[in-house]
Amino acid sequence: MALVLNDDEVMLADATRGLLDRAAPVSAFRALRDSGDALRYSPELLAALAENGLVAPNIAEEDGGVGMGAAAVAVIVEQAAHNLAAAPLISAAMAAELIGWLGSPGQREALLSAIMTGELVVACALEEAGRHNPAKVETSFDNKVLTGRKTAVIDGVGAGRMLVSAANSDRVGLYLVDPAVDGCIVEAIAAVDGRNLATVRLDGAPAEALGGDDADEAISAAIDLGRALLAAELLGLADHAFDMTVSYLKERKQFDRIIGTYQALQHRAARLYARLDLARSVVLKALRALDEKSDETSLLASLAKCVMTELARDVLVEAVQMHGGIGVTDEFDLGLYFKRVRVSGDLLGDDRFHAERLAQEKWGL
Amino acid sequence: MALVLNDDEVMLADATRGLLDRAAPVSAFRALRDSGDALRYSPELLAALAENGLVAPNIAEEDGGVGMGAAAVAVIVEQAAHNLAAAPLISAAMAAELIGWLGSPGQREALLSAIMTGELVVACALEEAGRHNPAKVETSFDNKVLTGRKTAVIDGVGAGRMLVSAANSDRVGLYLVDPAVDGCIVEAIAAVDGRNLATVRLDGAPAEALGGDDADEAISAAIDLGRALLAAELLGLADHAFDMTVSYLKERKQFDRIIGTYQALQHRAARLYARLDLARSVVLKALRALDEKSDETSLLASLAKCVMTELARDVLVEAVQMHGGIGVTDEFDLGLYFKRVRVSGDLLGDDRFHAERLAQEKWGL
Amino acid sequence: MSDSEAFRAETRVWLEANCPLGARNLPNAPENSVWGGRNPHWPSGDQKLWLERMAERGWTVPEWPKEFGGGGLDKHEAAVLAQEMARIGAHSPLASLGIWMLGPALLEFGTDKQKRKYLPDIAKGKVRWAQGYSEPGAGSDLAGVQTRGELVDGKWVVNGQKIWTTYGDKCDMIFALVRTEPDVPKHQGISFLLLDMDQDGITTRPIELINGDAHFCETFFDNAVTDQANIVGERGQGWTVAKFLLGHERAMIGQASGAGMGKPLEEVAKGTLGVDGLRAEPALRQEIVDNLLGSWVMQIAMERMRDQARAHAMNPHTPSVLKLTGTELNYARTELVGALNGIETLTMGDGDTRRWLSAPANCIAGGSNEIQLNILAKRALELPEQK
Amino acid sequence: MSDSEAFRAETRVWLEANCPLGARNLPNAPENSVWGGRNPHWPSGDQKLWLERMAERGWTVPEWPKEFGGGGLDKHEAAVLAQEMARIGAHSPLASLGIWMLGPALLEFGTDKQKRKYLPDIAKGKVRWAQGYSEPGAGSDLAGVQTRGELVDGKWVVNGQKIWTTYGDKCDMIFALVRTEPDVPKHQGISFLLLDMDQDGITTRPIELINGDAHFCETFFDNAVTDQANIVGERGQGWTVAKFLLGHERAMIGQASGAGMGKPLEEVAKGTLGVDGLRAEPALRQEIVDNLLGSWVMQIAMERMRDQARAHAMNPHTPSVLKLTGTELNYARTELVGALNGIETLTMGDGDTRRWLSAPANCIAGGSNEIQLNILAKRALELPEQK
Repeated sequence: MALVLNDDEVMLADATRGLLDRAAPVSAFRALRDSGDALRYSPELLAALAENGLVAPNIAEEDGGVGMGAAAVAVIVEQAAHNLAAAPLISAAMAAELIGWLGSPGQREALLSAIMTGELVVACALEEAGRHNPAKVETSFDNKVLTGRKTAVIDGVGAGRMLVSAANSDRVGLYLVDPAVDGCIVEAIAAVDGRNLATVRLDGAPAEALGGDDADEAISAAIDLGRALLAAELLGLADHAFDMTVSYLKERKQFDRIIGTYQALQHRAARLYARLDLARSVVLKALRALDEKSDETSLLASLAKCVMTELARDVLVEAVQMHGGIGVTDEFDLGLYFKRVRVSGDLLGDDRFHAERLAQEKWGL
Repeated sequence: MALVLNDDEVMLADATRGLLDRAAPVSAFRALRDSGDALRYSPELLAALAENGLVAPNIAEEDGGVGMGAAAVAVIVEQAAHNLAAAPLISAAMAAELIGWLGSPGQREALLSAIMTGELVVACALEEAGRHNPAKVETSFDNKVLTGRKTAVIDGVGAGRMLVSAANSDRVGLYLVDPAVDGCIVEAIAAVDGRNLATVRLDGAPAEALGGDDADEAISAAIDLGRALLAAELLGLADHAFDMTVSYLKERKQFDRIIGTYQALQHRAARLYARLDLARSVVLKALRALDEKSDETSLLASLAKCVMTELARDVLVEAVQMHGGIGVTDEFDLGLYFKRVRVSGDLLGDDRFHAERLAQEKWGL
Repeated sequence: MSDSEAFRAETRVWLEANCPLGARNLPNAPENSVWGGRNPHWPSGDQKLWLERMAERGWTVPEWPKEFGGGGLDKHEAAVLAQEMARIGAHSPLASLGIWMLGPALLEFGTDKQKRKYLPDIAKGKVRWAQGYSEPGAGSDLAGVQTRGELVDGKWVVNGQKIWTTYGDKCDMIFALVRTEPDVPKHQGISFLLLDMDQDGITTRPIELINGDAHFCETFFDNAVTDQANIVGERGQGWTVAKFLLGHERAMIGQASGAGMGKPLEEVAKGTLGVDGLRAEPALRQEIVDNLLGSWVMQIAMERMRDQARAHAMNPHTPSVLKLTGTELNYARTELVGALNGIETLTMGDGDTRRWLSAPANCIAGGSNEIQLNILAKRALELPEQK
Repeated sequence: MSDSEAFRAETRVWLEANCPLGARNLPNAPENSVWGGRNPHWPSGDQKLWLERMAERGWTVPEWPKEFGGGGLDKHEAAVLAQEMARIGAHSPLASLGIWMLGPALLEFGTDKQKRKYLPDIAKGKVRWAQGYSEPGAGSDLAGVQTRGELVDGKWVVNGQKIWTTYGDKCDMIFALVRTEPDVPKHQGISFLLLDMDQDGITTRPIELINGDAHFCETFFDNAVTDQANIVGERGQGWTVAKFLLGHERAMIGQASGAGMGKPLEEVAKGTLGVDGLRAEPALRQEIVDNLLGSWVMQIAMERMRDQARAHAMNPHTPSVLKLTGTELNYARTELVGALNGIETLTMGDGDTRRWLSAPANCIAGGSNEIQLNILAKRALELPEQK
């Protein structure tokens, strides 16, 4: 498909934006954060999104879903990022991908529609290293129980089910666990950005397999999807912070001049604009590749995550710098984006991780 | 010693500058380049410099020299860089270092005063890889003859003698060869910057040893000296190009405005000024370390070469860009500096080489 | 079989039969370019034949109307043709500022008479055109045109000087910005004139560049003349035509720089240091990886630009973005190639070294990168200017 | 034994005997700072004792004259003292804007009476001073002071608002820029006043920052008063004093940022990924190496600055260079530490994370880095300003 949003996607973006502007302004996220609520997302918002078909629209039609693709999910995630909307969207899409790929008819029926309606949050516990390293799977599945420790589990706190990658002999499988069982301890990581993130200790937790004992391909696909969605999230965050900054440059006066007239700031802003323009192509390219199941999908997802992590970081550093003192105060919203960009950037591999992956796998260096 | 030029050094710089402005303006270098002269430096200029004690002033007093240190040589080299003065100064200082360290009394007597008077040019043939790699010594010394190929030999064309590093069993020694002998073929590398640079093919060339068969330490010291001197050369080149650029910014008009009033250009120039200010400390620190025989000398020489290679490259790219079209024409002098900076930067290791050396040897990474 | 499939099949057959082997798989290097003109230089007989055959079909300019020497193809067919040419490694039959610059301007702003007179010769490579925009000392201030044109007895009489005229000494005609109305604000007094260079009133002097090339010239106008009819657009409206062309030029430089010349960087790295040697130099390797990342991004952005053009949804600022990014990436790439090749190739005789020395000019030409940043700040971000 | 050697020996003995173990080898962290003041908070009894003993000798401010509570040491002795303190890991006895900022200003511009009145209490840590420079909305335009001071019956009556008052809610007194001559050009109408904060006319409100700290305050002046004599320098000459202090502040921020806080970056790398783990991530490793290179350069530049100061050959622009470079390097370092530590430490409770979130403020405070670039362009390069 062309690297241009089609009419359906544009409509989806507008509809999502409309809903979120009503139901989830940034002030709602701030209030939730300040409340100290453990869930860190809003069940009401999740329900509202689900009602509009905006949760895991990648669930296939034969599973009762909307059957849209990664690009559609990304449109929603990108809009949610603008508002810092507190809803478990990425975890839902990744879980849907895994269950759709590996689940038995019974598992698909039990889980997918509940995800889609927002009744059930299923978190994906695929990481074991504080710094992303998908090769590390030391958690084991043996005698029908899981033993190990998972980390950086998105929306892990309060999740109804978890999908855990684990080694079974020398293969990696995916296992469904109910966090309420004995032997599964979920602890919140109090992430700076107010996101729901958890570690999971598995100490003989009973679990059932999803699919056979070789889930590598499905897990990789889910990670590719997650990376592309996080890239879309970062694009939304960076766009938002950049727009705030450009507006500020047009308003703020220093030394009796609108600071946007200072050419040094103009050129720095223009360079960010240029990078955002380029990055937008890359994110869309990765999403189209996912939906078309191109051979380069995984590398393109890495490219998107790589480019957006670095760019969003640079945009936010520049945004804070150009705002001056107000930019580092907590009461100003920019800091919320600054923190969110950091965590989204680190999840599923930062720019450094992906640059090296591409060096080896794309260019053979 | 303090990281401030002392009075003697300031006087030396002034005297050198005075001599060079009379005897070796940039136009003299340009004329020499255009003449296609194979030597690529001016014997008259060399004689004039020698007459003023400016060639290899690092030769010890007991060897009949001036007994000044690396810092003094660097002061001269830096001034020569401003004018692109065509004289074999770095090769002379490196050769003096090697001969002073390893030479027998007879060798010292035969060679050092001739270097100092400019009668004899001794080139150091220490490299074998097109991209700097001091570990590569495949040239062998066996049965009193040398066999192998050396490259990037500074002032190798027309040199009266050469100092060649070569493996003797499993050790590395230094050997003196007369390029006029059979079995020694010197070929010019037509380096873009008009510098005298050569490859040397050794095909059973008779040679005599300098010192024993373990010259590693002396060779390392000479390379450290060479790196620090090249850093000083790069500093002179970068300073000169930067000053040209700042002057141009104050003169040139575009859109009815002096372009130096454009804040984007001001900030870019200010950043270069800041980096030049910092780099000046680093170059001087390396030179002081050489003269004080500090334990960190070799690492500091790498730091100086690393910082100056990157900075001089950036200064010249910015200088050309800020000059616009005129900056890429051959008749304008800036291009001469652009090319010289490239070759000086690559000789004895560019920034990338030294950054990695420091990563491993300074920080253990 | 759809129309498109039929067109592809037919094109494939024709190309196989008509593209001589000597016009295939040639390195993308200056010595292999065919520029045509009144005194053409042919790199090879095969390339001459190839131009003649392509020109015959109008395929040197596939999307121009047939009546003006073009192929009359639609965008989709043109894309198929490009793909099929790439498939067999067919070299571009004709390099031409007439095709890239003047042609689009004439199609947009020219009179029917002008189109008939000039476009077919451009398409066939019979006349080689130069561009006369920049003037000495004017630099980025393109609209500060000082070259004067006066209408005397039905002819334009032109006096002044242009600079950076690409291959000015080898061209037959020149399109030039000339100040014809001296008394109005500077953007409103410029006309876009066409002049024959084969006259005493026009002389050229090559400028030697730091890369050793002398492709650019100074061009002097000393009572040069051209017929009153040889004006494109209205009198005093030349800046409109110029701006239109600058957009084209920008996108061209960006894309050309982005696509790069010579071997792909990763191949150079493997062929010089090798994978293990490169891993022993992580700082160099990282710069190479960053450059490859940037080039891949550029390539995807160009793909999107083509898709947007097809969907009539171009971001009008993308050409500036590509120009800025492509030229900077290209410079970095040429510098890295030099670092990989090592010091023995840092000579004027080395193609990679010459490419490195040519690269800075791309950051300056076609609207310097500072001008692109100004354009983005003003037009894309709508940041205010200081009063 | 030279005088210098004797001084070193004597100092070493005294420090060994008098620096309590609880004041040695403390991490360089906010919770270990002693700020003194009228209501002091003591991190430990040992640190209280340490301050008292150092203050007794005048060694909290070793180079100030003895008559004002200083140690009366010359530069060389002060350097020896610093080296000997570093040798045993002695913590700085007193953190104080009085020492760093107001003291130097009083020594340069104060009357003898002011020096006697204020300096000894600063040296002993008895009075804690705040700085009242910035105002809401003024940002970089420090001279755009709106806070007004009027002389009424022998007292200055001050009204207005300051912002970014470091620890404003914990300080006893404040030195503030106040507009006392409203009708002259902006740089000429400012006075430098000293006010007691323990009065109804002054209130403070902490500002919470993105790193969770609330060290900075807004400070409100509502008919706050101070004696007519509490002006430093002439009336209307406060900008001269302020500029003098800005130089100090700049160098301080640059050096503090350059020196960094927490564990050295290479140690963090070895302690987290380890050498092999880091080599498997060359892009991250390269950024770390670049940062280490930059820090080493900064360290050498600071050494040179000290040498230049001793030789009375300071480059007056170096403080701006260090401020600019040090704060940017520091930000990059804190970001890299976070990347190494991994996602589980990206919490407000983590010291490294808080340092990362504090780092952007250093690029803004003390004259933003843009202001430093403006200063370098104008003063070091003498580039013209647009008319």
